[in-house]
Amino acid sequence: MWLVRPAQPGDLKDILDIAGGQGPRMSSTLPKKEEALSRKIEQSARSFAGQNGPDESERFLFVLEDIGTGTVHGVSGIDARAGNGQPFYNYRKDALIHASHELGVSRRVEVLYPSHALTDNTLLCSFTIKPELRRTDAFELLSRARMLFIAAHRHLFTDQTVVEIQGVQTENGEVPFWDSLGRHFFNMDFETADQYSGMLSKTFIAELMPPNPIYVTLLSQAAREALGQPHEQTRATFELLQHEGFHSGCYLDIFDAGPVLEARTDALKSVVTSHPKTLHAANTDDGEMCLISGGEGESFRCTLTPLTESLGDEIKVPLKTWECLGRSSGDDVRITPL
Amino acid sequence: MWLVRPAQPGDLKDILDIAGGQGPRMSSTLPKKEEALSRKIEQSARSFAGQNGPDESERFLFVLEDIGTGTVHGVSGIDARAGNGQPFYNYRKDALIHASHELGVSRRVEVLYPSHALTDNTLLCSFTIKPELRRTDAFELLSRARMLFIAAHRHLFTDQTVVEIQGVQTENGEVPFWDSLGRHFFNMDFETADQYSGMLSKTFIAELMPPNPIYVTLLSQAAREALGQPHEQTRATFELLQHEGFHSGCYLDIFDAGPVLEARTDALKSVVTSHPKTLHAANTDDGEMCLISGGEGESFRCTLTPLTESLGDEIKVPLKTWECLGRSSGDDVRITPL
Amino acid sequence: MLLIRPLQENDLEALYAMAQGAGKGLTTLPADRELLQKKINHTRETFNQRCAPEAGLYLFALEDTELGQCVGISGIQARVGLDEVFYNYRLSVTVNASRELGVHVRTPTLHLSNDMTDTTEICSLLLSASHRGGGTGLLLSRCRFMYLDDFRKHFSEKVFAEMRGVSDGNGQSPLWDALGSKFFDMEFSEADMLSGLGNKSFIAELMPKYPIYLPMLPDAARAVIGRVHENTAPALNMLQAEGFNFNGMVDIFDGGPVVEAFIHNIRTVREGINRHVMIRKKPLDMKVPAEDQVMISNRSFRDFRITTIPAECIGLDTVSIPAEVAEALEVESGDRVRLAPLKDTGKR
Amino acid sequence: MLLIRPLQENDLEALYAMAQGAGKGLTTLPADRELLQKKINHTRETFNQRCAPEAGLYLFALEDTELGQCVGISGIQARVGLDEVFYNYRLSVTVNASRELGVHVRTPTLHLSNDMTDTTEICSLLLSASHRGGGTGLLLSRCRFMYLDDFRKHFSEKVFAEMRGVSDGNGQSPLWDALGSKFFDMEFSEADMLSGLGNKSFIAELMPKYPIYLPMLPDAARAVIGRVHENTAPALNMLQAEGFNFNGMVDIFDGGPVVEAFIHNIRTVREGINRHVMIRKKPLDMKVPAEDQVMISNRSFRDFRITTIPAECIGLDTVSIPAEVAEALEVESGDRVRLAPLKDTGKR
Repeated sequence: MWLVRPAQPGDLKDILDIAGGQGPRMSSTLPKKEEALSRKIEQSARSFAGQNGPDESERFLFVLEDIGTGTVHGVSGIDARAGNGQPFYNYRKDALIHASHELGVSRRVEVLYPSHALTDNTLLCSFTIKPELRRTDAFELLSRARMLFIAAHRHLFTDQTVVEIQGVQTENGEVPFWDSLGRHFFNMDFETADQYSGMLSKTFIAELMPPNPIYVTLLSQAAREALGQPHEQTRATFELLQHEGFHSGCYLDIFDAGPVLEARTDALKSVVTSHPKTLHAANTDDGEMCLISGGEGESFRCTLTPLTESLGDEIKVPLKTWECLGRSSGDDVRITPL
Repeated sequence: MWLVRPAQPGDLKDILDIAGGQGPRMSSTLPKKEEALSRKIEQSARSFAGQNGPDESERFLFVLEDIGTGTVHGVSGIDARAGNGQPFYNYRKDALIHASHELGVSRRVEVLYPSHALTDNTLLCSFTIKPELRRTDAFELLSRARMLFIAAHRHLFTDQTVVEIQGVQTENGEVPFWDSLGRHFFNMDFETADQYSGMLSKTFIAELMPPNPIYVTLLSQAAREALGQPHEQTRATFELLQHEGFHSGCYLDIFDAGPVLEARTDALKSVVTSHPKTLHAANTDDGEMCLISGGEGESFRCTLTPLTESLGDEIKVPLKTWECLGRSSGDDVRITPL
Repeated sequence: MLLIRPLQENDLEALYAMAQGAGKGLTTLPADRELLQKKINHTRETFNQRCAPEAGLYLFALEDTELGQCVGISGIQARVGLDEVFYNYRLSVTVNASRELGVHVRTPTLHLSNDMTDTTEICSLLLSASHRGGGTGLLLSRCRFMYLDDFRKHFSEKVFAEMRGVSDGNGQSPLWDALGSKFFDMEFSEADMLSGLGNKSFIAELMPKYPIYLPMLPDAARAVIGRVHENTAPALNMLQAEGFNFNGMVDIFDGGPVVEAFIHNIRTVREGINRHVMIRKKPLDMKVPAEDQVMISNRSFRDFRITTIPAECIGLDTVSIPAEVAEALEVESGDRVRLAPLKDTGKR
Repeated sequence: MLLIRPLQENDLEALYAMAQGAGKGLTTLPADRELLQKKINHTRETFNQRCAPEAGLYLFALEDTELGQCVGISGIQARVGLDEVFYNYRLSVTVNASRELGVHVRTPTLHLSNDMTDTTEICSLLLSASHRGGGTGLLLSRCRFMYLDDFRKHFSEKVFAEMRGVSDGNGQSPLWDALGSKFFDMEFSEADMLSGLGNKSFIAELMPKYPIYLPMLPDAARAVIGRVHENTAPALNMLQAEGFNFNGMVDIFDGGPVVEAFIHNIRTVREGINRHVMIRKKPLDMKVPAEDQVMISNRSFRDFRITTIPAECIGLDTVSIPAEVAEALEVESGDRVRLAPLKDTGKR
């Protein structure tokens, strides 16, 4: 049985194992270094406990646990404020019309503007799962548990939620957008820049990023084709998030030009459909499979359950679901269909 | 009784009278010169008749007629494509975060980017009404008749509809935003620039507008305060459009920094609520006052009517409404509550 | 005798023939009679002081007095960018560095610039193929510096020249292919011609306004920025010898460099000397090598004349010239003339 | 005797005292012992050739040999912008024109620029109040040009100096108030100090990157762009007399101008002459007016020395100097020295 719960110091080794098995892109929000990861778990623990420092923003890290074995099979996160007090960098793709009335020509000129407009929006991040679990219900549980957490702690989050999707990278690790733009200015390979981005303050981006807008037409063809395109391995994530109500707008990742998805927090499918219900016992294991969550802050839990009966504000689910959530009869829970 | 119908060559004098009685801002889409206005009415007539030239975009001009006297009391318009084949200029207000990690400072720096992003969106324009009719039903009729026209000819228009609202101007005609920015580059007063904008190709804007983004903090205080603020005389229009579903986003007029309102065309209140109905006769004049429109292209008419009865897809309205619309029993009409 | 004098009405046909022979490179003198006539009119108004000095166009003809025909032309535009907007790219450097990461990157960057506005340009040099060699090109080019020197108040302190950039045999420019063509829906030759005709509003309309980072352009384009066309290399060498230096500006279309100099630093100006005319009776061998020739000017604003004479004519206070030279220069015994070496003497 | 020599370890206290007396204007020499010690160390490494020539900092002390104490300092930074990013504003012009409307507007515009990167800067001039006047300031400043001349390969072709901009008695800068303060959450003096300490990443982080159109700034701010502080006017005059010109760059904080010159065009360099040393026995009146003094350098990279002697010492091939001058310069009879006038002779 799968459980999503707040990450704990004891998860460090499991998470490192998972992070190490992933492509480079994940590193930008989930450090691969033990010390950095350890600090991140501690900050998450403070966030769940509501004990953040005065200048420290809330950053939540969840793990997917197989409660049979007690091992962790995936990680996901929420930053309450993208940028965490520093600018959150994106490119904003816009177009100018260059037209000459006299010559009768008109041309659409696409421009990438450096933008911090998404700074301070709630950011879904750090999603990492063991490859064999892609396209399973556990995958959906790990991702959407965050939406249920947001629904239950709506006051901690902003009206707009965003998520960065990994952009195009070839099989031999080349990132066409980076090779055509960032490489010239950062003088390092994509993986290095991406790691710095996860580990360091954003000062180096302010220092190294080209300060002026970029004309798309001057990018390489491969880079142009990669603008706003998700990496094919993120297809499942991409579709799941679209189903949640996220859509890709005009914002792109500054390193790989992957799309930044946006949604109104209150319009997220899991938030809209997960009204609080009172928990009751079911006698059978039958019923439609649902996501169910309960508990606040550090006692937040989310799992998959058959929903035996739902009547008004009351629901009946099997007892093992109670145990998994650590809830008992009469407690408030949230439930949303898979 | 009030009727909104396509403008005709014979309306020229009445329209000139109305346009002459208005503040300068109106001139940018409704010329005050007889010849320019005459050309505009002709283009509108071609648009209503579906006889546009190959490179000519559709521009519709409506008039508000008192059918008792046959005189025109107001004008409103729709450009099917903002810019009409040329760039449609706006400023896009965005913010950059200038932050120094080491110094522990962070500052939100607002920037106005030249933008053509709204080019080719459907544009509501040229709204002008005799002052004594403000805040009457005729005012609402003249404005919203356009939405009914859009509903009845949806294929002619784009998915996004925008409208420019006049910005802040002092009683003695000064425009703080212009004085702080545009004046330095265009070397002319606001009224002159505004008139050129209505009369000439947009080449002069490409030639004279400052080519780089503008830092808001360097504008005068009065100009900063005027950003995105509607002129107080446009309050009624502003509220009516907000009620229709328009909202102000990040786009501003390049001359006076008035807000540009945006809406999804399919979400406009008049479009959503005005399903086609079959026309039948009512015996009484009783009923809720509604907007009703009928006819296509050049025979489009819109007026106010009591709605005596509405049953399924059929409605009953008084005969004088039929006459006003030029419709008869069994014809399709659209109706929407005031 | 080869004589420099202001361009005249009757030079039109000779000018047209030269423009035809020059091909497409020379956009300021297109083979178009109407346009050339306009240039002549403008020049006549300038020399006759019927237009503001700043608006002046000073075109000089090189006349072969034996043929009685104009065989070359060169010019000075008193100020650029008054009527229209004058564009260049400024080749600049953007430095991004992070001490924390030990990264320090310099990115050459092109910034759209109007900074040459209001500056004097030397332009429109064209010499018939039949008269090339033997220092004639030097005379045609350097006569302008003697004029600039004598009438400095009509010109800016600095003067500049735009040098033709690199293009291949078919007139294709690598910079245009990589940059201009992405923004202008036309051929290089068309853009160049439109721009040469003074119709520059299309540049304001179509040109990218934000800086261009050079690493984003292909090697072939980067390689030609600030480089001259091989046919223009001699002209560049000549100007460099006069003290002109690349000023960091390049042509927006083909990347050709702009070179500039303060008038007071130009070699011909620095080495100029004044003498009184003496008409000599003694016979003189006019046919000396270019090294031994000096330019002699009559210092007249309206009826400016320059020719070359052997340096041996120069005395302590006077210069003794044959009667026919005095006649050609429209000077008499006792008039003050100005002299400067035709070729670089190597003294700097 | 007043002697120029490389800065030494034991100059720290004298340097500190001078920096304290100079107040806040001189950001490259703050009154901070630790920092000054670093500068001395860097200088020692430079003269002893233990660092790359491009990374060199050449600080010269003016020693009053009677006091046995350093009473002034001046310097050369071999290249700027290698460690950190070097920022200026380039004062440029944006021209917008519409022929259709007959409008032609020139807008002065500030562009953030790193174009001085990799150029040699003359800097850090500081003279004790007790020793001002009588040409001592000239010696302290111009000694650098003799060094640049002799060791050109270590420096860039052009050298520049940043001139202090306008500020009022309280150290308030009109440009900072109108521009910098809108972007930096600090006082001018703090920003200036941070920048002087070489900590420039805050500039990359906080500085506006897009051009600033000057008409949007108040008159008081526009008026000081490219202008020097009144206390700096004499220094500017001196550099202009040497052939330095405003190059269009200004300080990003206070708008003070940058002046530059090609080394080969600097007056002291142009007028320099070489002579062989002869030790004179004849008595010599060393106290002549500044007009009649010449600088004499020993041309040593490591142990560079300059002092002044009367011009009358100069012979055709030799210069005859008193034994104590030779000793101070560490030269012997027959050694080659270089000489240049201390004051502008008016010949240009």
